[in-house]
Formats: sequence, C-alpha cells, structure tokens
Amino acid sequence: MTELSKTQTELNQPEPTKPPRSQWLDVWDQFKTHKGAMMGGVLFFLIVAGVYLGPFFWDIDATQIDIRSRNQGPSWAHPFGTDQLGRDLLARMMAGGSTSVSVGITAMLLALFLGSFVGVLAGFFKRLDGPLMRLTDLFLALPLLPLLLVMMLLFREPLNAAFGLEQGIFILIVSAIGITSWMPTARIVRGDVLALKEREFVLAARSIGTTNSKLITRHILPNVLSPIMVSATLGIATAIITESALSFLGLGFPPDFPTWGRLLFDGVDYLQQYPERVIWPGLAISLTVLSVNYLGDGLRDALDPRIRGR
Amino acid sequence: ERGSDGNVSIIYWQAPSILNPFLSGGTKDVESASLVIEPLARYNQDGVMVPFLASDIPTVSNGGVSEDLTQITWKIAPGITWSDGTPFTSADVKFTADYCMHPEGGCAQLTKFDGVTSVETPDDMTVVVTFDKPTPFPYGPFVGGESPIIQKAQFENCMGAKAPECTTENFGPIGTGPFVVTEFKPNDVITMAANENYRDPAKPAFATLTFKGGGDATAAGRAVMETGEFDYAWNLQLAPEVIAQMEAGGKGTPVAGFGPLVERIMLNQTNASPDLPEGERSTAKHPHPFLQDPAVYKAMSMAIDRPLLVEIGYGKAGQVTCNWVPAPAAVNSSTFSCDTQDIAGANKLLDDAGIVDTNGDGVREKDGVPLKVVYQTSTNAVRQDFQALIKEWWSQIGIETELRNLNASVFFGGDPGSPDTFQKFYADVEMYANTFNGTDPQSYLGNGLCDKAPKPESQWQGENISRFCNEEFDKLHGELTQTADADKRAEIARRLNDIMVENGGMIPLVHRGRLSAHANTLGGVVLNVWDSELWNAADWYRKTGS
Amino acid sequence: MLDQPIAQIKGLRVEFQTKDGPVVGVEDVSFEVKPGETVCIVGESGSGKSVSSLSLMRLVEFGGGEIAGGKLLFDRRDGGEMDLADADQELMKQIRGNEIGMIFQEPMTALNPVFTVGRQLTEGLRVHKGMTQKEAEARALELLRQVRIPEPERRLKQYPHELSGGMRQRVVIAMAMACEPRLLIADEPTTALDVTIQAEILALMDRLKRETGTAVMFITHDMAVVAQMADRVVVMFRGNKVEEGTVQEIFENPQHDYTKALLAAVPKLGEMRGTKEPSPMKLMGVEGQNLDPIPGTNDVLLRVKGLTTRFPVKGGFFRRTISNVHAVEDVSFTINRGQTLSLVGESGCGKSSAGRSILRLVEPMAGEIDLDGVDIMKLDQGGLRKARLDMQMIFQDPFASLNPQMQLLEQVAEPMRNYGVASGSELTDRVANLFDRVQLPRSFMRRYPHEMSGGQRQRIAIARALALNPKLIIADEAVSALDVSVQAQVLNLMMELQAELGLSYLFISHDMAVVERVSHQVGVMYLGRIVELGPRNRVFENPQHPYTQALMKAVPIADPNKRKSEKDLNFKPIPSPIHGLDYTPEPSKYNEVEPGHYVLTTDSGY
Amino acid sequence: MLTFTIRRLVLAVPTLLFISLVIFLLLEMAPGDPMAQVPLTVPPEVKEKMREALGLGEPMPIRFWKWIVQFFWIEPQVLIDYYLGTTFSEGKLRVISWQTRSPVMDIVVQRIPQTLWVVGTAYVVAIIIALPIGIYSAYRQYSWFDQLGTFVSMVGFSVPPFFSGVLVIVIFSVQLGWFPSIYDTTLVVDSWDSFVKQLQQMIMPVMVLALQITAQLSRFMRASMLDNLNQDYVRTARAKGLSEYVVVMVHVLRNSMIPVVTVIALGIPAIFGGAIITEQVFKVNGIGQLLIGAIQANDLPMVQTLTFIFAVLIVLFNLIADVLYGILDPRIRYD
Ligand SMILES: Nc1ncnc2c1ncn2[C@@H]1O[C@H](COP(=O)(O)OP(=O)(O)OP(=O)(O)O)[C@@H](O)[C@H]1O
Ligand SMILES: Nc1ncnc2c1ncn2[C@@H]1O[C@H](COP(=O)(O)OP(=O)(O)OP(=O)(O)O)[C@@H](O)[C@H]1O
Ligand SMILES: [Mg+2]
Ligand SMILES: [Mg+2]
Repeated sequence: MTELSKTQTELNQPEPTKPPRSQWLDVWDQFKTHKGAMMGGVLFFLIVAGVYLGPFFWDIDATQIDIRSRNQGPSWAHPFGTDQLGRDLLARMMAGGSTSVSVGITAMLLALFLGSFVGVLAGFFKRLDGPLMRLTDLFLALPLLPLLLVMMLLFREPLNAAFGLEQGIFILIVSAIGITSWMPTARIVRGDVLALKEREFVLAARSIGTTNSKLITRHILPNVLSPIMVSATLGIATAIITESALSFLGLGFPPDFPTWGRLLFDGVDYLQQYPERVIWPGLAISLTVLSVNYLGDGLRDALDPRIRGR
Repeated sequence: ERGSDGNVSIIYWQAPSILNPFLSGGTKDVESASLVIEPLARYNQDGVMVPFLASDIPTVSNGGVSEDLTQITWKIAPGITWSDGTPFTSADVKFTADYCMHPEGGCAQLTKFDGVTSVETPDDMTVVVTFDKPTPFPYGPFVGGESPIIQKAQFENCMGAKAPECTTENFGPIGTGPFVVTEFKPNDVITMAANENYRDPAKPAFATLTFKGGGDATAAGRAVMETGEFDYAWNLQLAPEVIAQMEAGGKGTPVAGFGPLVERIMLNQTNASPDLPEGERSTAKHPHPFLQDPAVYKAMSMAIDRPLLVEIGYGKAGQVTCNWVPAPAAVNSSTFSCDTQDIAGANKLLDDAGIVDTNGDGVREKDGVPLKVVYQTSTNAVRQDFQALIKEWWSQIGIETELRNLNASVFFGGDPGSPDTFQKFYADVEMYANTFNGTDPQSYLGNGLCDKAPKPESQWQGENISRFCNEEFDKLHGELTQTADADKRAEIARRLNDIMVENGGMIPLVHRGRLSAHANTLGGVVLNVWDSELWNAADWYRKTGS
Repeated sequence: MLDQPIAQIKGLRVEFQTKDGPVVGVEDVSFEVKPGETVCIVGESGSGKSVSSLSLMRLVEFGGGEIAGGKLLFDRRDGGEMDLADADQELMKQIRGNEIGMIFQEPMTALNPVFTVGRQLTEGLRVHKGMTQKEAEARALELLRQVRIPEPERRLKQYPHELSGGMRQRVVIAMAMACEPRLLIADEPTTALDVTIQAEILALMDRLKRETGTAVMFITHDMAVVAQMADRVVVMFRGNKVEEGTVQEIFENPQHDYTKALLAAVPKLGEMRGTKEPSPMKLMGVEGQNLDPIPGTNDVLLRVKGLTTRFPVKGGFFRRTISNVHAVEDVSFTINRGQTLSLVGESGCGKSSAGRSILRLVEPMAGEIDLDGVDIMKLDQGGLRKARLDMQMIFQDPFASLNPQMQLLEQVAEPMRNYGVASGSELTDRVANLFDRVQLPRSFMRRYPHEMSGGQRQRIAIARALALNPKLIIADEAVSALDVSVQAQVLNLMMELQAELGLSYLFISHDMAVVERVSHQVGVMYLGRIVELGPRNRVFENPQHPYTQALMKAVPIADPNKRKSEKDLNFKPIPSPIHGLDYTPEPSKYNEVEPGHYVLTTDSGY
Repeated sequence: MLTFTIRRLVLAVPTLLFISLVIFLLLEMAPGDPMAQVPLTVPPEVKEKMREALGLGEPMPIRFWKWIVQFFWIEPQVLIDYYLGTTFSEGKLRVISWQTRSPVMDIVVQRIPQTLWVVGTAYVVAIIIALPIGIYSAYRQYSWFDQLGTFVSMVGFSVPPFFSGVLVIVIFSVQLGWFPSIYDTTLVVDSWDSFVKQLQQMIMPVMVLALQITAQLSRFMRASMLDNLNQDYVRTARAKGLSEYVVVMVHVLRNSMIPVVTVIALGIPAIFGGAIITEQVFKVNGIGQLLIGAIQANDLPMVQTLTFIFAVLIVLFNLIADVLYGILDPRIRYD
C-alpha cells in the first residue's frame, strides 16, 4: 500500500518549491531579468539624476550670461560648449531637462489619467459610451492653438496669482498638453475594456458582491495596463515635443526658462555652425524616450503575472 | 531686352494673401502688388521721391503745390497704358481715391488720404488733390508702394461693401507695372509674366517671375544663399552668425538698408500692477511707481550694452541708436550718446537718487516699492536673446526683471479682450520695433501725443503706447503740423525726439535695417527701405557669365 | 504488408527551452501505429500526449520545442520508410496534411476566424493535390457530406463562428481527412463537446477509419471514449509511456498503478443504479475515505417558479428589440437544504442562463425566486448584494472566472473584503482555512491563476464560493474541463463539503455519469424548458421524455465491450431559440408519472 | 451593417453641429485680432473700419448662423453649380476668408493636391515600410532586426520634424544639392522630367513624415502580429502543409490586419489635415500651412471652416473604421 500512496502523492501536481514571497519582489525579480528594461531603467535613472542632482555639482547658473565666451565648443570650462549668449550649455541642459522631464512625466500622467478614466467609463458603462466617444471626437477635432490661447487667457493670471509664476505656468502647460492628448489612450482603453467586460471573471467578481468602483479598480484597470503602458511611453515623447512647440509659439514657459524642446528648436538655426547645439537636446529627448520605452516594456512584462511566471 | 533672361524667383517668408494693398496693408501684400500696380511717384533708395507714372514731382517751387499748401496737382506721364492695352488716365487715379475713401470699404491705406476733400480731373492727364487744411507734406495719396493706382474699369463694381467679393480682381489686378499676374495662389505662390505693354520696351528683362511665400526666414535665406534655388529673399531677420554662414554658401549676397525702424523698450508711464482693478490698470489714473523717475530710466538705459545687442541680434542690419527717429538723416538727433555701457555710472545714479537696496535682497527700492519690472515682448529668437541680456544687465544695477514672451498674433493683435496686447501694456516695460512709411515723420511723432494713449474708453486703441504725456511735446507737435520748411521741420522733429527720450517715454535700442539677400547672378538690385523692396524689379536682370 | 507499421516512435525525447532552463516535455516514449488501427493515448493533463503527436508532425519546433532524441519512423505513401526527426521543413510540408492529418484539441480556435470554411478546406487540397479551385470545392463538398454536415453547400460559404461547436469540429475533421492521409492524429477532439455531439463525432471517425483504412492516433483522457474507440491503448504519465496493450487488456487487467488509478476515477454511468442518494467516489490510494451517502434534508431552501429569461436581439434603425432569445422558459423547481439538483442538457439549452438568473447576474424576465424566505426578484441592488452572501456561483470555466492579474489570496479574500466580513490578519487566517478546506497548500496563496493546474484552479473557485458561508452554490460545469483524476477529487470534495456544511448545490453539467454520481434530483433541459424533472434514480432508470432517452443513449460507457454503433444514434438538429416579439410560448405543463417525477407535456420542440 | 452605418451617419449630424458650435465659441473666446498682421503704421481708427468691413461688428449668434447657412446651404450649391453648370448660388455670399477676401472653399480646393501628394504619399510610404517591418519584427521577436526596428522607430518617434526636416535639408539640399529645399506648388506634372522633379521635391518631406508614421504603425503591426502568431489556427494551417509564407502572410496577416487597418483608417483625417510643421519646413503650403497661417492671422472663417471639415473627416473615418472592422472581422456584426 505504501507503493500506492506514493503514487498518489506523485499524482498530485508537482508543488512549487519556491517559498511564497511578496508581489513586488516578484515584479522586481522579473524586471531584473529583462535586459532592455534594466538598461532603460538605469539610463532613465541617470538622466533624472543628472538633471535634478547635476546642478548641485555643476553650479554654473543656466541663465548666467558670459558674453565673452559665446558660441564656444566643448571645453573643460564648458563641457557641452556655450550658446550665442555665452550661457553654459551643460547647465542649460540640466535646467532644461528638469523642466522637460517634469513636464513630460506630469503631462503624460495627466493624459493617461484622463484617457484611462474616459476610456474605462465609456467601455464599462454602456450608457456613457456614446456621449464620451463623441466627446473624444470633439477634442480630436478642436484646433489646438486657439484652445491653448483660450486656456492661457482664462487661467494664466489666476494660476500665477495662486501658485506663483513658475508653478502657475507649469500647471497651465501640463494641463494644456494633458487635455489635448488623452484621446488616443481613451480609444484604446475603451476597446480593451469592452472586451474585458465580457470576460467571465468580471461576472464572477460581480457575483461575489464587488461594487462597480472596486470592479474597475481591482479587475478592469490592472488588465488594461499593457495598452496604457504603451501610451505612456509614447506620451512622454509627445509631451516634451509639444512643450517645445508651445514655447516656440510664445505660449510656453518664460523665455529665460530653458527646456530641451526649446534648446533644440533654438539650436536648429545653428545646425550648420554648431551642430552640438542640436545634438545635445536631441540626444537627451531621444534617450529619455527610448529609456522610458524599454522601461515600459519591462514594467509591462513584470507586472503581468502570466509572463512573469515563465 | 524684354523677356530675354527667363525666370526670376523671389521668396518672402510671409506669404501674400491678396494683391490689393487697399484691402490688406500687410507688407507682404503691398510689396508683391508693387510688381503689378504702381503709384504716381515712389521714394528711391535714398528716400528721395522719383516720378513713376507722373511726369515729375510737384513742389511749391515748380508750382505743382499751391502756395497755401492745400492743393497738389499731378501731371501724368504720357504714353502709359494698362497691361490690357487701355490707356492710363486721370480717371483711374480719381477712382483709386474714391475706392479707398469709400466709408464701407475698410481701406487699409485710408491714412494716406487723410484730409483729402476732393480729387479732380481737369483733363485726362491731370489730377488735382485738395486738402481741407494746409498740408505741408501733401505726398500721402498716390505716392509709395502703399498707395498705387488701380484700374477703374476693373474695380468699378467693387466699391465699398462689395470690395471683398471681387476675388478675381483682388487676386489679379490689372496694372502698369513690369509684370502681370498669371496665377495667384493665396498665401502660397504667385506666378507672373512680363507686361507686354510696359512703358519701357526693353524691360523687364525677365519673361516670368515666381513669387513664393511661406516658411521662415532661415529657409528663405538658405534658398537664396546656400542652395541657389531662389534669386531674392526678403527681410532675413536672422542672427548675424547664421547670415554669415549662409553667405559662405557663395550663391548669394545679403544687402542691408536703413529706414526709420527702431527696436525700443517702451516704458510704461502708468501702473500695470495686477492688484489694480480692471479698467484702471495701465491708465493715467495711476502713475507708475518708479519708471517716471529719471534716475531709474536713465540708469536702465545706461546699463544696456547696445553695440553688443547689435552684434548679437542684427549684425550688419543694425546700428546703435539713442533716438526714436534715426532716419531720414536730417531728423536724426545727435543730442544723446549711448554706445558705451556704464553699469557703474548707472549704479551711482541710482545711489545718488536715494534709490537703494534697503532690505538686502539685491533689489533696490524706491519709496518702499522694489524695482521689479515685468518685461514683455513678442516671441522671436532675437528678442528673447535681448530679453535675457537686458535682464542680466538690469540685475547688475539692482532691478529685478520678470520676462514674458507672447505670441506675436496676440501681442500685436488689438483684441481688447486679451490682456496680452501691446496696447494694453499690462507690464512695466515692453520691447518691439516701429517705423513709418515714407520720409515724413510728422504723424509718427504724433504717437507721443497725450491724447493718443490707449485707454478703456477708446477700446484700448491708440498709438501712444507708453502713455507718455508732456505738454511741451504736444505744443511742439502742433507747431510741426503748421510748418512747411523742410529744415525747420527737421529741427522740430529732432526736438520732439529728444523730449521723448529725455523724459523716459522709451529706451531706443537698435536702429534696425532691412536685410535682404539676392543671388549673385541677379543684377540690378537696389535695396530700398522707403518704399517697396521690389520697386525697381523692372531693372533686374540676369548677370551673364556666372 | 499490412503488418508494416505506418509510424513508429522510438525513444522520443522533446525539450523546451524556457527562461528557467530546459523543460522536458516528453522524456522517453516509444510506440507504433499500424494501418487501419486506432491507437488511443491516454494520460493525465500535461503528460506529453500533445507534444508527442506534434513531434510527429514536426510542429513542436514552432512552439519552442526541440526533438532532443529518438526516431520518428514514417512509412511514406510511395514506399520507403524515413525518419521524420531529421527531415527538413520543406519535406515536412509535403507530408503534413497530405500523409499525416491532424485534428486539434480546441475546435473553437483551430479554425481561422476570418476565412470561410470552404477556403480553409480547399487550401490543403490545392497545395498537395494540385487541384483547381473547382475540383477542390467539389472535393470539399464531398468531404462535408462525409462528415454529415447538413446543407454542405451553404456551409462552404460560412465563417467558422457561424457554425456550432460540433459542426466546427466536423469541419476540422474534414480538413484533416481531405487528402486521405495514411495517419490521422486526433488530439482530444471531443473534450470540449457535449455528449450528443461527442457521440456523433466518435461514430463518424470510426466509420471513416473503417471505410478508408486510415490509421488513427487518438489522444484523450476520457476512458469512456477510449473504451468506445480504441484497438490498442498507450498510457502516458509524466512524459513516459507506462503501459501499452489492447483495449481489453488495459480495461480488464491494468498493470501500472497510474492506469489503475485512472480507471478507478472514471465515473461510470449506471454505477449508482439502485441507490437514492449520492455518495463520494472511491479513490485509489486514499485511505480513510468517508463513502457514506449524503441524505440532505427535506426542507426547501430554494424555490424557483416560472423563471423566464430572454435575451433581446436588437436590430432595425432605432436599435429596438426585434426578437428574443428564449434562453430560459417557464422553469420551476425546488432545492432542499443539503441536497443537489442537477441540470443536464445539450449545449445552449439554457443551463447557465438559468443558473445566472437565480443570482440575478442576468436579469430574468419573469418568475419567482425564493431563497430561504427572501424574495430575490424584489430586491434592489443593495439588497441583492446582501442576498448574494447566501448564494454563490462557480463558473463554467475556472480559468476565465479568475482574474489573471490577482494573487489567489486576494481572489479568495475578495468576497470577504467586499462584505467587510473580516480584515487584516483575521482575513488571512480565514483564507488559509479555506485553502486547507479545499486541500490546497497554503504556499499557493501567493500564486497566480496561470500557475495552477486546471483542477487546482477549480478548487480556488470553490474556495472563493465558500468564503462567505453561502447556503447555496450554483456550480456551472464545475468539473467538465478537468481530467478524470482531478475531476474525481473535486467531486469528492464538493460532496464532502455538502455532508459537512449542509450546502445545497445547483449542479449544471452535461456529463451524465458525473450527474448520476452527485445528484439527489435531476432536471433535463431542452430549449430553455425543463422537459423532465425528478429524483435522480427515477430519471436515469426510467427516462420518460424522448429527449432524455436520446441523451441517455448517447453517453459513452467506459467498457470496451459495450460499444455503441452509429445506428443507435439519431439526433435532430436543435431548433432555434430565437422568436419574434409576438411569440407567446405556452406555459410548461407537467405530468407526474411517478411521485416527484415530472415529464413535460407541452411541446418542447423536440 | 447598413442600418448601423445609416444610424451613425444620422447621429453624426447633431454631433457635428454641436462640434461646430464649440469650435465657433472657442475661436470667439480666443484672444487675437484679424488686424494683427497689419503693420503698426496703420492707425487704430483705420483698423476699426477694416474690422467692420469684415463683418466683425455683428453679434455672435448672427455670425454663427451666417456661417452655418453659408457652409451648409450655399457652399453645396456652389458645388452643384460647378458640376452641373447651374446657377443656384449666384449672388449669394459664400464663406469668405478675412485674409484673402476670397471664398474659403476655393483656397481649400487649391491646397488639397499638394497636401494629398505629400502627406498622402508619406502615409502610403509609411504603410508600405511599416507593415513589413512590423511583420518581420514579430515573426522574429527579439532578433537583432526586431531590436533595431524598436530602436529606430523610437528615435524616429522622438525626433520632432522641425529638427529632422532641417537636418535633411542641410544634408540633401545644402551639402549634396540633390533635392530642392523649397517645394514648388506650381509644378505641373505632364512629362517625365516634371515627374522626376516632382519626385525630387517630394522625397524629403515624405521621408520626414513617413519616419514618424512608420514608427507608430510598425509598433502596432508588431503587437498585433505577436497576438496572432501563437493562435491555434496558425498551427492548424501549418498542419495542413502550407508553406511558412502562406501561413504568415495569409493566415496570420489577415487576422493581424484587422486592428491595424482601423488604426490606419483613423489616421486618414490627419492626411487631409496636413502636417503643420513639416509643411512649414518644406514650404509645401498645403492644408496644414493654411490652417496655421489662418490661426496666426486670426482668420476666423477660414479656421472655422477648416477645423469643421477636419471634424467631419474625423467623425466619418471613425465610422469607416468601425465599419471596416465589421467587414474585416466576420465575427463582428453590428445590430
Ligand atoms: N511551448 C511549450 N513551452 C514549454 N513547455 C511546454 C510547451 N508545450 C508543452 N510544454 C510542456 O510539455 C509537457 C507536455 O505537454 P502536452 O501539451 O503534451 O500535455 P498533454 O498531455 O497534451 O496535456 P493535456 O491533456 O492538458 O492536453 C507539459 O509539462 C507542458 O508544460
Ligand atoms: N448574454 C446573452 N445575450 C444573448 N444571448 C445569450 C446570452 N447568454 C446566453 N445566450 C443564449 O441563450 C441560450 C442559452 O445559453 P446558455 O449559456 O444558458 O446555455 P448552456 O446550456 O449553459 O450551454 P453550454 O452547455 O454551452 O454552457 C443560448 O442560445 C445562448 O446563445
Ligand atoms: Mg494536449
Ligand atoms: Mg453554460
């Protein structure tokens, strides 16, 4: 009989040997094995650190004008060279980066939030679907520039008064970009939610008394993470570039406030004489976007338990 | 010989949208139209009037202008025909005046006809213009690119409210100029061909002309000087290094000319603080807390390194100036000198005036009010560089500056609903450039008159942007309107200029020229800042051998 | 020549490269298939059955596998034996579909959704036989007739989703048969189908084999099907062959422990003959099993009367309802405390809809539902939420009903969280207890659904249903997706819980043998109505309604001596449940043939 | 399907009317003045007169109503007149641009060819490039080709056209002198030579635009292919003995194209909308440039009309995408 019971235990599925561990450790484990994600993560960390901590080590002010040493190439005094007013490009890259990265990330988050919110509502509540999708059409159709002008007109002064100059403009720009770029996310998320809603586990969740709000946060949202991640990666790039377009139109930050987009835009005129002026900001934007992309890929894989198990 | 040199191509980075200058007023439209329709007389490159459709320039001495300065009589040169072959007569000239002075027409050049009471045509070749009062400078109507003659036969049905409906006419006016329109694509491109009926049978040398619009100044400059795709590029407002680099391309040459265009900083004489109630902000009710203090504005001016500004922003196309009206040469005052920066002097001036930093924050205070200014301008690379530099310099004399740049179409758009227009001037200082047409500064100087200040009652319209108000100035300007003698007029003008600058209405920065570029193979280009740049397109030709 | 095997597998070993290193899918398997013979391969889920067959087709490579050793000898049609293990893909292309045909596990997904049936059928013919479009279509038509699809001309132009599951499976079979392969591999072709269709398909394959002399390799874990089909049987366990023999040998004299356990776990129709109450199954190797019958009580827990559920079919310009799917039509029954009522019937007859209607997960149109004195139909959303404390559901597909992104701990804890029953460490304790209850190791609490086997997932679903101590559990095909050994474990667990906690079940299934094992009462559904309702032994031993009788006949019996022949089966196509708005169905009237045994007298459409 | 389409079309009418109202209000609220580009030398009184001549003095509701009538009633008549030679529209006031004082629709019609040529070609080129890249990247997931594809498309996506455009101009026009830097909208393609010229002037803007579109589309294509490559029906197809090419390019591709085609369809309004920055950089002077110019000049009738046409296209192509979805995927049935 011992023989038999041995077989019987054997007949049960092989048990896992790994001890139980926290979800986040799992995520981190999986994340670590994704080479691209690690590289992306490290790079992004370096960029963020360089941009926010850099100024502590490189204490030239980004707006300090040293007219005698203008238009210089890279040197020890100015590793990235100087611009047409003799401002140190490294310092400007760092200052610009902190604005651009903050704007990129916050605007992207805002757009994601709006897009996911609208998308989830439209997909989940049949009644809201029509109106919300028409709203999306409306926003897609609205001309961006007049919209921004109106926003500037209505909100610049109150925001300046409430949050101070820099904060006010920051909030304004971030919301302007966010409000005008959530629509694709909303569409994608809605499509996924529509499909997800028909899945049986949603019905199952309902049968155990899960309320709608919990249903959305616990069951629907985690499962639409993957398209949201993709939108997020693309969103950062769009936000950084849109910001530069805004500055160019005189709708962005005050002129003494460098951002990568603006540095790139200003540099374009000097493309032939001083190519490094476009290379630095161009490289910075591309690297940020790339690193966020790989980071997003890795995160998506890491957050999806089905892939993580493999 | 006419038509022997093939095609000439011109690029304007602003695209013409209409070929009827009376309906637009935009430089791009006026200049493109100047290839087709012509005035009786134009200014040449020196600002001197030369007859075009008229046989000579009427003056008091030759009897063309009446002694009491209320009448001018133009004689039309013989043998001029419209491009459709019909003869050009005084009826066309009179019609042009009627057309523009029609109350419902919305004519952009109405000021040219200021004070005109009647236009008479005693015969086919004579035009008599009568003014309501003595007009020392009677060359407003029918002179210069802004006031060309249009054909009566063509525009007869386009008077007043009907003007905008005449698309064909507005897009293809029949003219007397060297070229005729073959196709007009609004805001894009115009193709023209040589006028078969042009008065000089040997001109124009080019059989066809392409006038491309749109893009940006960099691209236009590149297309002429680097790739050689175009023959002529207009108004290249670019950093000097960029121009130099382009010139090194070897295909074209930049040319500069100086009109009365001045880049200046306007000083708000009134308080623009956002704490004031709407409707009282930036009005004469509340004088500015410190900008009217001579020590302050003089120090601000002294702190500025103008030669550097010129070098960085305009290069060849700029000159240092301390004057509001630096051209024509006769009216250029020599009272002030400002070509060296003097930070120490500025600081001393402020210290002596008792305007010092009392609380140690690096910013001076006057009567407890810190010297913090909001400095606004339109969005434009050079202006932003200027802002950055000037902010830096002012910080060295204890003035803190907040920079703001605004979309040009909002800033210069007169929308009374927007807080960001240059007329509303919801800032302490603002920078832009202004100029006048022709050579007579009288009405331009009138921009300093007390009652021309924009205010809520006038829907914020008015040319006295800095709300400058000076009794002596107003009186002197009145005198100017009565004076006919050229030297006397010039002297008064210089004094008006001095009063404005001395009393802190503005800080002139750079006398800006116009920088255009032409291909090395294009001959006959004479840059003219007093009239249309294309004024002598009839004389252009292709240089052989290159 | 007949004795020359068509295919010989010798010492096959297949490995998969994964992130955690190589995984052995098949360790060492050898067997052979002779012409005109059906070899059944049985074994638990994951034992390497599919991988072996895919290796023979050399399709494992596309799934990331690699044939690490062994020979795959195949006798080609134009003479000559060759080793497929080292044939190149170019040659394989000629063999696949042409000389070896394959029927895949999942009929629902094996067809390309965007091409018509005709196109998919003719593709292989044109490639291998060089037929023109016309010839191929003619042949496809002939094939569809052979597999007895009604209206074959029309089907050719239809898309897969327009066919029912059974029809789709037949199309897949026709596709595999198209080029008259010498060897037909059928990988669990009937697992997902209900008995009636399954019976039809098995009969069909049998006939085709007899008529064309094709050798068949039949993969399944259903012993009843094996008994019905096989000539020889190969038993696989964890990547190895553990036993091989003729079907009689295996059924009558199994040698290996695993084979014995497998056979023991098979519920056999008729096993419960003569008993009134259900009792747990005797499992091999489990000591101290309590096999007492479960009597239940006589006091009514759930009373359903005249339940009617219709799904609107919208159409027209203003998207008005133009007709209704009559999914559940005037259904009445009662369930006693501690007892089980089973609903059986063909796919699509409305079983799940009935179950869901009771929970009001779909809104019923009419009827009364009384659960322990609570009128469910009258409740508002809040009340309903509260009422669901007492009734829970186990869903048809355990994998689909679990959120793939949530840890099991969270999933089981969720109902308690929702009702604020417990929190913090108490919650964790209760979840742990539930895991113990359903015999899952506590270490599984932090796993995700995909990391579990089907049986384990089903236990999670049960644990979740139990979390709130409900009085009634609606188990919708809770065991259909499982292989027999796991199925037996789950069934026993459910019965054990019933005995201990006095739970009532509404058990929905199409497997008659399972139903016989677990129920007190049985209701047979057809086209939305219960056509026969009564105590289990009465319905099974004395079926009155013609539909019940047909259903009973279709059930395969796990005994090779009791094979059914195709002649016994005769199924009518099911009429459409969609009716116009003006259609008023007659009320269901029943005739009480025996005490408590009702038979529908109204015309049910059968 | 047909009733679905018709119903959506009918529903589109109130939607579009509402959108047009919102656009109108937005433009009204936006600061700016059609006289902004008139030189400062023109005094305010004259500007005021000019404004009145444009009809700016009238109250807002009247102006909106006028626009509605002009756009929905008179413009269609003009179109009918144009094709049938009738004279319905004679003497009626059309939507007139403030900048050019000419009918807006005439200019739009004038601009469409170059926009379609350039942006449309770019779109087509991008599709032609992106699909194979996406397919192959998915088929060989994580191969060096896939990695490179990801890298290039991400860089392509993150480089703004005001930079890449100038870069290619400097390289190909200034340094190499291969292509003209300024697009010639007057070129008439009627011979081989002019065709070559047209190609030359199109290459750079098309390149810049296509890079961006390719980047996005190839990502979509790849994801969609990956979803389908592991489906069971692919194995079935292989088991039938079909060649790899047929399996991937017929069976998988057809399924993967379903979402991608709708993405492509949704992108089409953008073609008509033009590519503002790219058109500006290369002086293509298409619809995009027209719009930005009109916005800068505060030419409200022009902006209103263009944005509205754009809105119509968006709504229309949304519908087309939905319908396409239904056609391509036989499982989806509306109604
Ligand atoms: N693509 C793959 N990658 C990794 N491992 C795999 C893959 N395909 C199959 N396996 C493993 O190979 C083993 C055999 O799987 P196979 O599919 O042959 O099982 P089966 O006997 O057909 O089971 P079922 O009855 O569930 O179909 C399993 O352990 C499985 O995990
Ligand atoms: N949400 C729904 N909308 C429309 N029709 C539905 C819906 N759900 C089920 N139906 C239809 O109702 C009928 C009964 O379906 P139900 O799922 O109850 O069948 P079932 O007996 O459970 O079948 P199976 O054994 O396949 O699970 C079927 O015709 C089905 O197509
Ligand atoms: Mg299998
Ligand atoms: Mg069901």
